Amino acid sequence: QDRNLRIAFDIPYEPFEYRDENGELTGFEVELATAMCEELNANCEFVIQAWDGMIPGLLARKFDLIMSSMSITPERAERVLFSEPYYITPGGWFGPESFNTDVTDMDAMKGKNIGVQRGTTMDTYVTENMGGVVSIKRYTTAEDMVLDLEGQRLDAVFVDYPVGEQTILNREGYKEVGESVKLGDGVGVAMRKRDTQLAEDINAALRKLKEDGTYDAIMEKYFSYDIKI
Amino acid sequence: MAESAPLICRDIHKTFDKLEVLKGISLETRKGDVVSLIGSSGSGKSTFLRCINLLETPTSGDIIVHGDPIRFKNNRKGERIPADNRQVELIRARLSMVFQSFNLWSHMTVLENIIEAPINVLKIPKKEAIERAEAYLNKVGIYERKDYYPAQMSGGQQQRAAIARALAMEPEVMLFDEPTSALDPELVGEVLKVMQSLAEEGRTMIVVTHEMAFARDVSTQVLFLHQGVIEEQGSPDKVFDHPESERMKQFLAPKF
Amino acid sequence: MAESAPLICRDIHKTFDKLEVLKGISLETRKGDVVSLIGSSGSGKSTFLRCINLLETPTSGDIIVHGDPIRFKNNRKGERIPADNRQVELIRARLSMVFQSFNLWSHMTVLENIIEAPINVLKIPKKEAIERAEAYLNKVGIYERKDYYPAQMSGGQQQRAAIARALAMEPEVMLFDEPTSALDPELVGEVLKVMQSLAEEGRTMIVVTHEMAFARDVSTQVLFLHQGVIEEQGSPDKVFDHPESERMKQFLAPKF
Amino acid sequence: MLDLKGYGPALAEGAMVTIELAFLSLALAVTLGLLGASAKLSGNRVLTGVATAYTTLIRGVPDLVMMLLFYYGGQVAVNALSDYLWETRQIDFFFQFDPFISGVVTIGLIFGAYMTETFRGAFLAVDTGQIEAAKAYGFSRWHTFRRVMIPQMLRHALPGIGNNWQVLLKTTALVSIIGLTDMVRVAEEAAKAERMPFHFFIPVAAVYLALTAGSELFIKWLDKRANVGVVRGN
Amino acid sequence: MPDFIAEWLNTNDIFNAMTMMEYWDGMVTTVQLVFLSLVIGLVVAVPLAILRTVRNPFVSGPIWLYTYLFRGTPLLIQLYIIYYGVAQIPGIHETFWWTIFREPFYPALLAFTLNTAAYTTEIIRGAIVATPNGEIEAAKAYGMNWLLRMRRIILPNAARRAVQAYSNEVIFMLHASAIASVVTIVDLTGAARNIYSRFYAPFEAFIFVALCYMALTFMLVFVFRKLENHLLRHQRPINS
Ligand SMILES: Nc1ncnc2c1ncn2[C@@H]1O[C@H](COP(=O)(O)OP(=O)(O)OP(=O)(O)O)[C@@H](O)[C@H]1O
Ligand SMILES: Nc1ncnc2c1ncn2[C@@H]1O[C@H](COP(=O)(O)OP(=O)(O)OP(=O)(O)O)[C@@H](O)[C@H]1O
Ligand SMILES: NC(=[NH2+])NCCC[C@H](N)C(=O)O
Ligand SMILES: [Mg+2]
Ligand SMILES: [Mg+2]
Repeated sequence: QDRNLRIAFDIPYEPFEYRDENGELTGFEVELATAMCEELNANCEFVIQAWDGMIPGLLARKFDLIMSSMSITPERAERVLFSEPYYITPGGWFGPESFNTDVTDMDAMKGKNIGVQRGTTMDTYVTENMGGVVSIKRYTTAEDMVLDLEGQRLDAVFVDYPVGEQTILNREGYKEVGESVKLGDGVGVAMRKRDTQLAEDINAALRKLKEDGTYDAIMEKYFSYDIKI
Repeated sequence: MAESAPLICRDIHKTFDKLEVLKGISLETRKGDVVSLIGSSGSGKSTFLRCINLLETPTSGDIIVHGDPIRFKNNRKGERIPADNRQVELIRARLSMVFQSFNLWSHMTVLENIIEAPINVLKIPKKEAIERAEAYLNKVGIYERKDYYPAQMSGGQQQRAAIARALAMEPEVMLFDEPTSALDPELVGEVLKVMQSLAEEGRTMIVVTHEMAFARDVSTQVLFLHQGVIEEQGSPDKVFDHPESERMKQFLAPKF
Repeated sequence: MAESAPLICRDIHKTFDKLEVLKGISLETRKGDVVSLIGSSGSGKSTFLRCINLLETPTSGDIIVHGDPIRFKNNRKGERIPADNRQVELIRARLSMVFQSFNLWSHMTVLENIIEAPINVLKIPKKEAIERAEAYLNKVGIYERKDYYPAQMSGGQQQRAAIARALAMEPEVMLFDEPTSALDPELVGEVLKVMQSLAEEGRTMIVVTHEMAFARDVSTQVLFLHQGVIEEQGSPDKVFDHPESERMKQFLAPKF
Repeated sequence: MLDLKGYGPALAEGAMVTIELAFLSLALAVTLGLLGASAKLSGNRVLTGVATAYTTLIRGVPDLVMMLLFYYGGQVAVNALSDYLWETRQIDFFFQFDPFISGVVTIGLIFGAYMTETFRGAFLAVDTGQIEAAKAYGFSRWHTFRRVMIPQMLRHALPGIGNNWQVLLKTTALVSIIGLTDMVRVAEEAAKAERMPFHFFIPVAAVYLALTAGSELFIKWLDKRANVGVVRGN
Repeated sequence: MPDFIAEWLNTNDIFNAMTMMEYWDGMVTTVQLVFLSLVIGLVVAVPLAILRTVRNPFVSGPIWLYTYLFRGTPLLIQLYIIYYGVAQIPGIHETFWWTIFREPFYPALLAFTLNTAAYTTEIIRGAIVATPNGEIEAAKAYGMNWLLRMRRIILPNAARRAVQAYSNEVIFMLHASAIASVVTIVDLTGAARNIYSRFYAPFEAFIFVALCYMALTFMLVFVFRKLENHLLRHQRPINS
């Protein structure tokens, strides 16, 4: 059968979805999505959508699936339907070498500028746990945030671990500055509530990819550790 | 005689808001009449002229153009308005007005100004309209200015262009509102001469003027308005040399 | 006599670009003189008046105000300019100009217009300036309008306010540029009467005018300008009744 | 030479998007402006009310908020309507707010409101004498409108249209925020990827300057043409 | 329809005490940002406008260039360049300036101020140039020097002509301030974006800020109408 699917990504979110030097859309999730579409026998179109408009955009039917590292949380599950999770990573703390504060010590953290991507689970976590303490800077894209970390406007950022690892740690002078935190129950494909049939098909496809080695092959291209769930 | 009268006004009243500006003005013209309207500022001269071609609607009274009475009706608010716009447009085409401030259309050249209404209102072929326009431009002596824009000409030239525009409608009656008061003294003479020659051709004209010399020498009838009422009316000899009303005598007394 | 002459102009020339507008105008006034400048449009009357108070700089010639000659120098471009701005400001304060188009300051009330220069230029205390202003407002008959803004008054009232503003400087000489030509005929008389009364008080005035009646009846000296040259000069009787120049005769010939 | 790190073509494409967006929005804005001005001057109470509500609402809300509201909120509204129609009458009605169309419509709507005021002012600025002269020669209303009002109004409107256009051109930069890949968006991505903000924003600023300078010349030329026969005092 | 509204009011979780606080803080930030940039911009613009009318091209030229650059490019780009640009100035992190420009508020304030000052300069210049020549000549004819003419005649006269255009500029600035949210400032729009991404409710969040902005706009319009009435009283006909 011929299924048309529009899949949304928020870029850049290296290594999950970003543009390579040639401007091609690539990354772990992009490749996984491509494989999944093949499996589903669907015509897929990739749509770029800013993170803060993801769920509204899905509900507004601007696209049909979100495969942009969206962690499964109860609040989101009220609005959208998730597939089974296809990877899991924690949120990680990153900052300059000179940052020597314990991120769990609220007194020490007082007044620090902490960057998060607006509307992510990291945002929710920091807002809930450190709300009145640190000064939270919310960014539309993860890139903006890294730029401000470099520009020394931020003391530390809290971001999906692999993203921090690949965009911050690979630069001079930065390090992990705190224990990673598990947020959500892994990352799943998000779709509209009514698309239950689609969800079943996607689950089947993902399961297949995980079993036949396709998933692992893609994962190894981007990660040196296991994120499979 | 009434049959061929180019313009008859009967008991025209005009009220703005509460203010009664015209309190019953009547006027009957014969072909070739030159009527001078004189009177002090605010006496209602312009308003009367504007009523004649319906730029203002008279509150009451009749206007009859060549035997054709203008029809009025009341609108929902109870104001009197012309009953038939088409009729008004036709009547206006027969009563050409020359404005004090000329009101030439500033985005058109002199020639374009003159042919606009003949072509689009009288539906005369363009070629003929141009010929006619050129003839009248010659008559008022500004033929060589025909491709100028109004703003590129002096006041006197503009005034003459405005007269040519009115003439090109070959109207039954020409209305002039202070045709010389916006001109500098040098130019007044020129324009008055053009008007005198029109009078000599037997054109019917109604002229609001402050030029007593003109009123006396050229007109066949003089109306002196004061506070919306005709205070004195008749031949220039009578009005100027044997005025009856106190007002008129005062008006004629030297100012300085 | 030369000692107390309020204003002497000697051989004033003025050239705009290539065009020589004034070709050597001289004028000597005594206290109480009323000089009428007449002449056709473009003859250079306004330019001469503007040269006197240096709104235009004469290309050559001298201006002496109450024995005090204005100093000039050449700027880098070789144009003649006043040597001392301070002197020009002082001179201007002694020669009040009344403009044809009034040029009242539109953001000030009449009273504010009148006290502005006395307070800020002559450095008179505010209280005194107000008293003085009110006296002159009374004189020109618009005292009750003192708190109006210019735009709220008629042309004649504005003109009288402009005269009061000039008077309040208690200038040695008053310069008038066609003080009545922007007014409607009714108002001309009023303004001319105010000027006549100033003349009777013995004020020195230089008046560009088209009102021959005024020039003849009020002035002590008449200058007839034609194409930048004085064609006729002298007492009104001489100029009007026994003109020598052809031009002057033609100018006086009736227009219509 | 200026090295755009391979982003040259993308920037050029972005510039095209900017220009297309600007022209389409302008066309919409002028149309709305003429309609709005006519409505306001019509003397009809309903029309005047609608036009006034339109201009007041638009002028009260920032462009960015309008854009976000329209792009996301508008879609939600369409969806709600769509669902409602489907559930109650089985009518299948739906359309997508594409970012480009949203951009054009929002910018067009916003500037339509400003154009309304421009045109209204311009119509009012036409000297009543000019209109009276037309009446006095027996012109019909339509003829007066077409031959006298419009050409004279344009004169007064042109400077205002020019201003609005210049502002509109710069407002298009906001569409990058609703995810349209205009010039600014490309520069933004490039700047972040290469971590060189000046490097990409300055050329983009230069393009805007060139566009505004070019349009200024064009507007001057138009203005000159529209004002044939007008002698300006100084 | 009423059912729909009632239901929506009950089920909405977007308008609660906490979000209201966020909106309020956002509003305060917006007002501060706009107010400060306008005041500073105006203070800078008056002398610039006067100098811009000076005939010497070495004086007026640079000012022309400044207004041309800042009026010719989008504020968004100016904001980006200033916000990201200052962080790139080598060594700035060690200076006192960094304590200021580290906070996004100040780069934004700088960008807004430079922008509005450019527009205001041109507005005031236009008004100065439009002063009726006759009124200036009258001032000269009464012996006023340049400074006195500028202070007593030209500027007060120009102010009246500029209010209309300036009130528009103020409203534009209020609107333009919405882009502050792209550099992490939580102004009104920033608050709306935070809340909307938290509750996935674009409609409610944006309608609500739209209303807030509208209220601010109307307040400004009201204030300027009063001001205009006061300044333009000299044009009012006397009604007696
Ligand atoms: N549209 C109007 N609304 C209200 N009052 C008006 C209107 N037009 C004229 N008037 C009043 O009607 C009166 C007569 O005005 P009109 O213009 O007819 O006088 P006029 O005799 O032409 O004077 P002038 O010689 O000054 O032109 C004046 O008092 C004027 O204020
Ligand atoms: N600033 C100027 N630049 C060039 N030519 C000028 C300037 N001012 C006046 N002229 C010319 O100088 C001549 C004399 O002008 P002026 O205004 O003095 O005449 P006038 O006698 O006052 O005329 P009117 O009675 O029309 O006011 C005219 O030809 C005019 O065109
Ligand atoms: N493409 C992205 N920007 N993804 C952000 C995801 C962040 C986080 N995993 C979340 O679900 O909230
Ligand atoms: Mg009149
Ligand atoms: Mg003159």
